[in-house]
Amino acid sequence: MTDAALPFVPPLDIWRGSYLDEGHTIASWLTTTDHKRIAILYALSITVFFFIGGVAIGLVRLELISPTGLFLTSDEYNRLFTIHGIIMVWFFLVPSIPATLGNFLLPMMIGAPDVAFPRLNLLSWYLYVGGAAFTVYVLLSGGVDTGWTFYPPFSSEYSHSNVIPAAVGVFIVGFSSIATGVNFLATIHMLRAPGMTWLRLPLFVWSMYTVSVVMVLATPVLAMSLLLIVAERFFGLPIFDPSAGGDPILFQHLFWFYSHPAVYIMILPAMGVVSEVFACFARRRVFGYAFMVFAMLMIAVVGFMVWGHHMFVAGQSPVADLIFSFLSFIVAVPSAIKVFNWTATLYRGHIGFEAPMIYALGFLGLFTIGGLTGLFLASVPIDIATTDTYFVVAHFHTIMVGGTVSAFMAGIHYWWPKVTGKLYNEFWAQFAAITMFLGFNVTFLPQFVMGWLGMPRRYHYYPDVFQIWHVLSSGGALILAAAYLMPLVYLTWSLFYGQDAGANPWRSTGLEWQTPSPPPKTNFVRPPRVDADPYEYHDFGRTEETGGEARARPQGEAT
Amino acid sequence: MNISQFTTAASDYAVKVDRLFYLEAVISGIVVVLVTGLIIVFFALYYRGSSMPRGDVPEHKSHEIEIGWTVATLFTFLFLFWWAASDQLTALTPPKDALEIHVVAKQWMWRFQHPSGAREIDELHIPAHTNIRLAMTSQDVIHDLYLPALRLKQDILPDRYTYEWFNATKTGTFHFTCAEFCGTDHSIMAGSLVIMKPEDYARWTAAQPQGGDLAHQGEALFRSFGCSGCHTPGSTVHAPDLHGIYGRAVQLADGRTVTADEAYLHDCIFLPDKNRVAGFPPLMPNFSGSISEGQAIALIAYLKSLATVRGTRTQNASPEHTGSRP
Amino acid sequence: MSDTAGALQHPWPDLRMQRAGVGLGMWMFLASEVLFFGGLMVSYAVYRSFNEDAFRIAGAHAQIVYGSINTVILLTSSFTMTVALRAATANVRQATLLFLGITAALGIAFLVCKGLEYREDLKEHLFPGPQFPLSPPATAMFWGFYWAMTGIHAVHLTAGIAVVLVVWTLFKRRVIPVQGSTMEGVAIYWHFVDSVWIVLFPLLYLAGRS
Amino acid sequence: MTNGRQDRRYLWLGPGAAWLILLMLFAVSLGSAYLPLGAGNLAVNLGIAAVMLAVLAAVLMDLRNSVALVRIVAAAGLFWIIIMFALTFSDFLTRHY
Repeated sequence: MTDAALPFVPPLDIWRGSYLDEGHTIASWLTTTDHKRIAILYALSITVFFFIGGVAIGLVRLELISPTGLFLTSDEYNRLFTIHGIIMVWFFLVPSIPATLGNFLLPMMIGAPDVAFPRLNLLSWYLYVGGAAFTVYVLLSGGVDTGWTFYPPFSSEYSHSNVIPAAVGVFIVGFSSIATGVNFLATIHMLRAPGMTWLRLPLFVWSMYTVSVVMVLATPVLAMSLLLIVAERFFGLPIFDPSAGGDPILFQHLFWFYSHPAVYIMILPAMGVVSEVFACFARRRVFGYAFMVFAMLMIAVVGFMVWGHHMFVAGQSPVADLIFSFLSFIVAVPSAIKVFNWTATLYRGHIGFEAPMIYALGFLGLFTIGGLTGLFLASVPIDIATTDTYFVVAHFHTIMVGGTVSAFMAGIHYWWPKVTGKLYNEFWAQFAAITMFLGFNVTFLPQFVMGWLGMPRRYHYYPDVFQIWHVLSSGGALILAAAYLMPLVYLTWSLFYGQDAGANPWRSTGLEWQTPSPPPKTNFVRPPRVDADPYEYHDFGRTEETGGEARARPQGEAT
Repeated sequence: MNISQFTTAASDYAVKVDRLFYLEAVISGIVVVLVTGLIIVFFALYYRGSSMPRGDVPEHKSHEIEIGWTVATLFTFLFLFWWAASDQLTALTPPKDALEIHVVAKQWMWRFQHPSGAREIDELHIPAHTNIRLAMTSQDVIHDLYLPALRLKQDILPDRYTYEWFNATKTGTFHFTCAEFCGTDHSIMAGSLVIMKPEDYARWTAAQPQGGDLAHQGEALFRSFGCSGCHTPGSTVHAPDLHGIYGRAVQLADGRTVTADEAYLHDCIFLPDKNRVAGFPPLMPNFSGSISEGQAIALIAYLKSLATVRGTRTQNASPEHTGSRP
Repeated sequence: MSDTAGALQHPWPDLRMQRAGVGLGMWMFLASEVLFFGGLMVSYAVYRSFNEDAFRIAGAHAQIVYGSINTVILLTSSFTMTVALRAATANVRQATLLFLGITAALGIAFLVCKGLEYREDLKEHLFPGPQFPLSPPATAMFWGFYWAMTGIHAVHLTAGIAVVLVVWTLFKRRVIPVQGSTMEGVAIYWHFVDSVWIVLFPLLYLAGRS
Repeated sequence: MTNGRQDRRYLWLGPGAAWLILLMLFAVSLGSAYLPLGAGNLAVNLGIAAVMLAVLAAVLMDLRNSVALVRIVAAAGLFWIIIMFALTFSDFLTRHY
């Protein structure tokens, strides 16, 4: 990393301090409308929720070491996996990348001073943290035992737990998603810098665009389905009550109309992040940019048409099974294309082994495994055999958690110098990245096996023939826990003792790197102007081929 | 417990599912090897500082590559869909001559009723090489009867019938369990599936305490609940005659025509106003709460026996009752 | 001129774009709302298609008079809201305040009317429960939808009235200029609440009239 | 404001016409509901409601003068609700096969 290769050195005379210097009181943080600070508020709060959800599943995995349980009653066990599901899905995975990296980077990547509606942005954080904290309080004080799916009539009539307040909390958090989605869409449409045409948008911005569409159009249906559960449970309105002619399966349709696209809410941003990382660390233009954009749009739209594959055994009609099975195979095509494109991006690159790249490769591996097992589950006969077993558990964890968290970590490490202005310890970061990939596979590959063998999910007690697989999986969870804790330590350490990063330590071409680190409040000192496509890493290095190092051409000029 | 209680493929259908599973596993394996291999090769050749030449890939070439693997992927997936769908479709229609066993699930136990009248709890005996059809309903929340050895799973809903059918080919004792989360003791709502040779099954049936077969139990209930007071041809109350009702098309008051299957008859007992028959006043009392699911099964079995034994004769005896009036 | 300068918010470069942006954002929110009510509509449609008769019987008990009055009130309020928006865009302050006030008053009139109607409904025990007078059972489902749909609509309308009153006060005290982007968002939202009612009215009040 | 009067008329003329049309359509809808058309009642009522929505959106919400983007957003809501109805009913209408 030589200074000569830096495309831009920020002139010190116009340096007016970063967004971090805009106020040091807690009040200045809680009333901020700066998208960068709101991103940090989100990052801190989702970290807290992540670890609460993590402790819950840690206890579950510990309990599952023995087929007859160690220390929990069945009711406690059911509450614990519900806590884990609700927190991880709605309070961690859904907001994870969009609300933190998206909030921080989206305006910078398109050359805007802020998101379109800064106050709405702050409101959305308050909705999120209020709703989530309320729900977590409910989950920890009395608990909910319905699983995160809230299926009636169990949730509406039979459960003796705090279904109503939990549903209300999730409902509120939903509006935070919608607000973020609307904000991002308006920002991308209205506030792009001069020259930032649609086909010059970095893929991360495209991923934020598509994910916002999904958030805005899917989340309200979840809100409605939860509202109807509350209407039935609290007011006694017989909406899903079979004895009045209601149909519990209708709830499942509404619920999955949101909850399947929710998987894409989690994975689309991850795709955006790794596209940036692959391009930067392979010093190469993303292979098939236009196809990548098109694939994401396809996923966002067709992703709405596949929800019924969660219901092959639910009592849905066989005709609908076929339709949803077909559409599920179709939606897998763009995902496969993306995997091939990322791989091809490496071709003829100058590949580096920095931590973000290792995390991104981890994403690629887990996404491939998760995606391929998705094909199994799209096939009706295999789905009938494996749904509601650990095969499904392993499938969706690999793709939603393995994929999203790996990409989230890749993004955090990649943009850490930009956000904080500091460099972390590379060795520990690489070590944590490799540990995380191994931990994931040790945790979930045994679950694939035992699921196919016939181990049902949400089981407190289980037939002892599966014990070996559960023990293996719990061991993997331990490795995974260590891999999650490590970044917490070395990233915090870097805040105090890390080297200064400089504006663009990775010599990236992205617009967000053409401004000081950490960026000033208005993101850029002068309004930026864009005059190049994204990822022009290679072209300007062609003359230096024998020298090995390529020089990049920044996407725009700004300070 | 032995793992073979789960993994044995105990029917031809199960063998087919396994075959599809392994086919997809092989295809997935190829993809994983391909992607991993390419990544390793690219890393080996193009790590930063290596001396490989690195020209541009021409635009048209990269387009051809894109289109190539898009189409290849699409066709692979369509092939898999075709395979999976044809497996599903051949397994769809239950055979007409199936031995029908009724299943009632409730928190947290299973009850089975054989056509012979034999009842069991958390244990299901069935003959091998026989078409078996399970007609299932729940008394409370959604359950799911999961038969791992048969690779079958089906949710069981309250106030509705769902079905599973199979033809087991292997004898032995296998595991079955609940696969849809149903509350506190969900994980111990399990039992044994005993697949026997047909002659053993006959012997087992004969050894069960005899309470008359289901249809006869149903006939007794039909009288004791007072159904016969209205639903017999000579009754003064204007109610549909039920002879030959099962499997017939019924004209409803709101203009719809439905087939009188289990689900319909079940609704007629518990939700009499939901599907009122054309030409009859809404007089039928609501029996939900006073008739259990188990009793309903017996009643329906009785009505079905009317259909097969006396159906034609009744229709001939009262020709004005055919058509819109069952 | 200085009046409108205060209307420009960070991070917008000019007022025209800001107004377009607020309108766009509001339309996106409405697309979201469409799906929100869509969940309710699809449930209603599914059940109605299987319980034609019951919905007819149950629908005959809806208070058509109150429903009709309310429809007229809401349609009128949409008209006054549009006039208020046009007045605001043309910077005719008095007319803006007047028509915005009328709009809020009509909204409140709707809620009062709705309250009276609810009282009648409750008097007839039309809230599903042990005393519910109608049969077959699916009639209770129709009334479940009645309460859920009108209730959620009323919440939306209440929010609308609250926003209109706040905006009216801000205009009155000249905290924000009428010509800014605020009216754009408020008006679109108000019309949406009206649109929802236009769909609910035939589903709830006109079922079972013939 | 030199020709203020014309301005004022512009404020209410278009919306006023739309308002009258809406009231008229509402009256037709209400009246038709009492005709014994069977299943046709619902179709007529919903058809009129659709026309009312169109008038409201085009004139009162000024969709006819808005940029393409806003129309696309409005259409997106509609498109997605069609997905929802179509695929949900793909289950419910084929339960008996």
